[in-house]
Amino acid sequence: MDALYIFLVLLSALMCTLIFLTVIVFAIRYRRNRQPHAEPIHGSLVLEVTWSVIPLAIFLAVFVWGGVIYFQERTPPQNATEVYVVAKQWMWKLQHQEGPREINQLHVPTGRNVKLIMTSQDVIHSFYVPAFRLKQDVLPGRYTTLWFRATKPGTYHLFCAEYCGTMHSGMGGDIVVMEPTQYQAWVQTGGSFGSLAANGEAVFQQLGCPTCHRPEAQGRGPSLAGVYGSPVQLEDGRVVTADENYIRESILAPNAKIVSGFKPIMPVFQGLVSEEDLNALVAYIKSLNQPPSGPAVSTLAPGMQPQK
Amino acid sequence: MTVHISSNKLNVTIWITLMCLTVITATVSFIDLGPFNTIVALAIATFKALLVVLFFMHVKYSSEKLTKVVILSSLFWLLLLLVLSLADYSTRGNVRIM
Amino acid sequence: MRDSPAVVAQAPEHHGPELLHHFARAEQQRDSAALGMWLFLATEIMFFGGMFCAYLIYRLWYFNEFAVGSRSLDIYMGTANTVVLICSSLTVAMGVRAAQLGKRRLLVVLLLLTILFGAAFLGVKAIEWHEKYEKHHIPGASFNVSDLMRENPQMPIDQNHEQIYFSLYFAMTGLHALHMVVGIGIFVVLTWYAWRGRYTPEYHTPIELGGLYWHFVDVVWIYLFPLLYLIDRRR
Amino acid sequence: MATAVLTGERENYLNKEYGISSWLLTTDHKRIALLYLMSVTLFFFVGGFFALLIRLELLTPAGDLLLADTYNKVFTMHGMVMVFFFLIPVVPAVLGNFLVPLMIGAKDLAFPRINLLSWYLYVIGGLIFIHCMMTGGVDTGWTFYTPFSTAFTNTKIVEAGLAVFVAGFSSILTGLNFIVTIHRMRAPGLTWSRLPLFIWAHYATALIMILGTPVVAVTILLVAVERVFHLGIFNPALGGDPLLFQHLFWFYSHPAVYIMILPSMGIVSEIIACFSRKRIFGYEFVAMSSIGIAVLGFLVWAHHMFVAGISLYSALVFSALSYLVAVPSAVKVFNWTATLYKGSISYTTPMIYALGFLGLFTMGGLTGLFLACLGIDVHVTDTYFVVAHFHYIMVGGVLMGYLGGVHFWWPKMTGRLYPEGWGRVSAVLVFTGFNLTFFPQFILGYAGMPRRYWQYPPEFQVLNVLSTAGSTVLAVGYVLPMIYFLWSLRYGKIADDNPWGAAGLEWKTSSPPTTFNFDQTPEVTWEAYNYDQIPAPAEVSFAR
Repeated sequence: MDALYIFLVLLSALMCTLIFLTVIVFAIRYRRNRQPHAEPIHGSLVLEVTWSVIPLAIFLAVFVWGGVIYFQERTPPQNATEVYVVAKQWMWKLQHQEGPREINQLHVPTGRNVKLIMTSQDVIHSFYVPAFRLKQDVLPGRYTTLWFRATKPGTYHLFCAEYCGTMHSGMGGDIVVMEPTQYQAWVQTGGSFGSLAANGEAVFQQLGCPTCHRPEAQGRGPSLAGVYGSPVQLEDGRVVTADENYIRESILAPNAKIVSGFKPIMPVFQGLVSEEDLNALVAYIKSLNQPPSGPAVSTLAPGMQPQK
Repeated sequence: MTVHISSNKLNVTIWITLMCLTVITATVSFIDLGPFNTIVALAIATFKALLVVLFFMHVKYSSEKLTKVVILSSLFWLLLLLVLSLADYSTRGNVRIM
Repeated sequence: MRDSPAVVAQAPEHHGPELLHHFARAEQQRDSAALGMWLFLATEIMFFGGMFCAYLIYRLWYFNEFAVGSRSLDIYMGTANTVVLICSSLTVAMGVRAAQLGKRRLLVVLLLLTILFGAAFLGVKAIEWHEKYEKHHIPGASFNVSDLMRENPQMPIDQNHEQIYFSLYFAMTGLHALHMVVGIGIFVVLTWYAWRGRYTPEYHTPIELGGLYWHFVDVVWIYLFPLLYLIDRRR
Repeated sequence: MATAVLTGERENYLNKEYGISSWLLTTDHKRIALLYLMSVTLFFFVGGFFALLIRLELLTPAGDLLLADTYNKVFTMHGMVMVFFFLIPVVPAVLGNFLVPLMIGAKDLAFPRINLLSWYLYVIGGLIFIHCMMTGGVDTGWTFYTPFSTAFTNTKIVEAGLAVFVAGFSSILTGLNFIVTIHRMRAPGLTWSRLPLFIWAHYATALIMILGTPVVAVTILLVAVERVFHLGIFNPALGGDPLLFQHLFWFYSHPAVYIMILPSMGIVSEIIACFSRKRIFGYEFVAMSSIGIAVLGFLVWAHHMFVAGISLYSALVFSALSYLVAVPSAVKVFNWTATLYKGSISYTTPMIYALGFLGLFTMGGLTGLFLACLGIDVHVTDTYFVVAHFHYIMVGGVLMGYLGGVHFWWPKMTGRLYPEGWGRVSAVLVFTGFNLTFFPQFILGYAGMPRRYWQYPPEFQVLNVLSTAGSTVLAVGYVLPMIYFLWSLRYGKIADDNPWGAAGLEWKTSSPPTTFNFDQTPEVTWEAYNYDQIPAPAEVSFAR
């Protein structure tokens, strides 16, 4: 991203000096008492076309370059470790997959792809790490994702970039990048919360989800084993990929999308599940994709292949 | 405006067609045409709107090209708003639209 | 200073073909007034356009809620309203013709008929809104659509999303009704001036502009009716 | 501004009648322009005061001058006053109202009474806003994003929305007036290719006013309805979508920045042509680029939302379209520079302002390319880089152009000459003060300081102190013209009809012109900028 920035700075500097120099030279060369009578020049089509087409070509080149970078930034790799971020008015709460929870702090090992799955409890915030040149607004009511791979250990600023109220400027924090060994040591000492997926399963049981969502899919709700990332056939014929937003919406407003072959009897959980529990639930459902490492036995639901 | 005066006979015929179209669009909506229900409803509404604009508002007979330009450009701008915001909504993550 | 720009070229003090000081010819003044009116209608198209954009997005997102909400509206009242407005458009069109031919009494009668139809439209609208009030379908604290859920078991709806439909319904019909009230106000003034015989075949621009405005409000309703009432009436 | 006692015995629009009602009930476009001049200048100094408060607060990293809430209200008020009550109305309502009829040989605008109604709507909107400001203000930023503005703040959003709604209609009616006047009331012989570029620019601006402003009016209406009835149209907790608000808001607000800059481009075209005694290079291209900017301006709005959560593909679409809209602006800058070639340039105050505009607008435009580029925008949006970019366009562009225009047409408006020496001092002061204030903000922005921050990490302090120092120089630079313009009303030399020897119909009337501008409608037979047929002004006191 910096290379693109420097290229544009140089290009702009060149254009600025070019225009300023011509203006100054013309202003001095053709000042009034050296040139009492101006020559009536109407214009030239050739010149007009050249200084329309050339800038357009340069602009489109810069657009493509910027687009490529934007594309890479917005498509997280498959195997990234996930961290759930909940933005609240004037603080950031982060939950690692391995379990540790942090406030306004994010400890990350170097060299590993980290994917942030972010949502907000109240207003729009924006997760901004100037050092990584990354920013992503955090919207209430849905997930937005951001991924990065830290390379140099150190502590970097974390800001909230979207105005969110009184302490908008106080809503900062730090991203602490550590060597992988130090990171493991930190995870151990980070308190035993148990992995996020384990918490998710506890919430799953507590809310009574298994009564309908049985692994062998003969319950009244669709089986959730291997649902994450695979296409889901809906009642009205649409096919939707089950990403985090789909899972979140199916929990909070289940009637929005009914899986084909099932009746709309799932209760609405909007307002009954806190953001942290919701994140835990989503992490648990995603953990059902791997082969049965967790206690829950996951078998293949009829007709749906979990994508590896 | 133009000096064109539309005869009462024309006004009444336009009025009758509009009434019939209203009844048609109301009844057609009860028949199940699959995805075409909305398209038919909008087509009838557009046709009725055209009748009112062209005949009742004297746009058909006015020699003034500018009036037509103003109407078409404002409809085009409305289209800009709808289509470009759809560019965002139809390509969002889990596709909500067919 | 009535601030409604609908009646554009004000009639100053004296009678006769009013030629405002800054126009060279009467024809130029009439064309300017017409162009001004059409540009004002362009702003109105964009004004309603913002709401149509919100309607389009939410209809694509919450089709079931829109269908159930649309089904809860009384289609007979909606059709009646459309018929009333089309009749009012007819009387306006004939009124403009009467003004062009200088038939003063016919013009006044037609303008009064138009005001009558406009009032009828608002009356029907008031009845519909009152019915919605009784069924607690007005968005806000006392909003609940359990009755609609029972009536449409095969269509699962979410309470909050249903509120979006009804807030858009009330916002759009409310704005349209407001334009109707302004229209009736303009037509009352036009009738008063017409009664005093101010409009002659040479000078009747305010009548034409009032007519344009009225026809525009009718066209907006022609689109509102199918988009709000006929979303999904299929058995 | 009491009508100064003018020694000139000729009757003109200022000394034709006196008294309050002759001003408050006038339908003369020239008097309405002066009414706008007074009210717009009042709002400029209100907004400027808030700007100074912000800069003072940012002298120190800790928030020690204002409380956090007060600071949020101050930058919101600064934004709202400047955008809705200064930048959008200033050039079209003041110079546009005064000059459009004069330049096309008409006696007045097409609808003089609606013109006065526009001013009343503007003043009523302004009073409502001042009342809202005095009794609590708004703390959502001038963009009042939802769901913060609808559910998470109890400041006076509905009242501020009403003020902006009413002032918006003033802008719509001015636009409507301009389009009808330019179409219907041109003098015989004044074809479209002979129109001054000032008129082209105002025609394009009027197009945007007509087609854009209603959408923000409806958006404010929906926000007010949502706040009053607790609906969920934009509130995600109740099923709404906050991004829909941003789409509807920016659909107007991006073309609104072109409403601000286009008229100033028209002024600069007039000034550069007059003081290099030459026709604008490529007249048709500059005229068409105004219309091009107005049309393309409506296709690009979502480049304000690249990180807001819109889909990947729409971001690509809007980024590409944003680069299209940059081309007409570039064409204008190249044509202005080419106009100087082989001209006979004199450094009067308007020319210094115009050249200042040229420099600052170029920098503003080029940094716009950074923001349109997706890769860079992710890093620099919502930081001080954006703040610097739009201040370069609005303060460097719109304001420099406006001040140049007021200096250029002051003799025509008041019949008096302003003191040339002081004029140049103020021009240079504004230019340097401006660069000192806003250039450091580019560096701050790239270093990562977010905007609308009450307190910031200490490493950004040095540049912020530099920026505050610059803002004081800028403040002095703006107060200076105010003083010597008022001074010139009484003591300035009497101006003749065409002190600059400029081309254009407005210079053919007396200065100040009579109430009906032209005794008999002029016949236009010459091309737009026929400076080869107009003698340069004899005395050289103006030109060095």
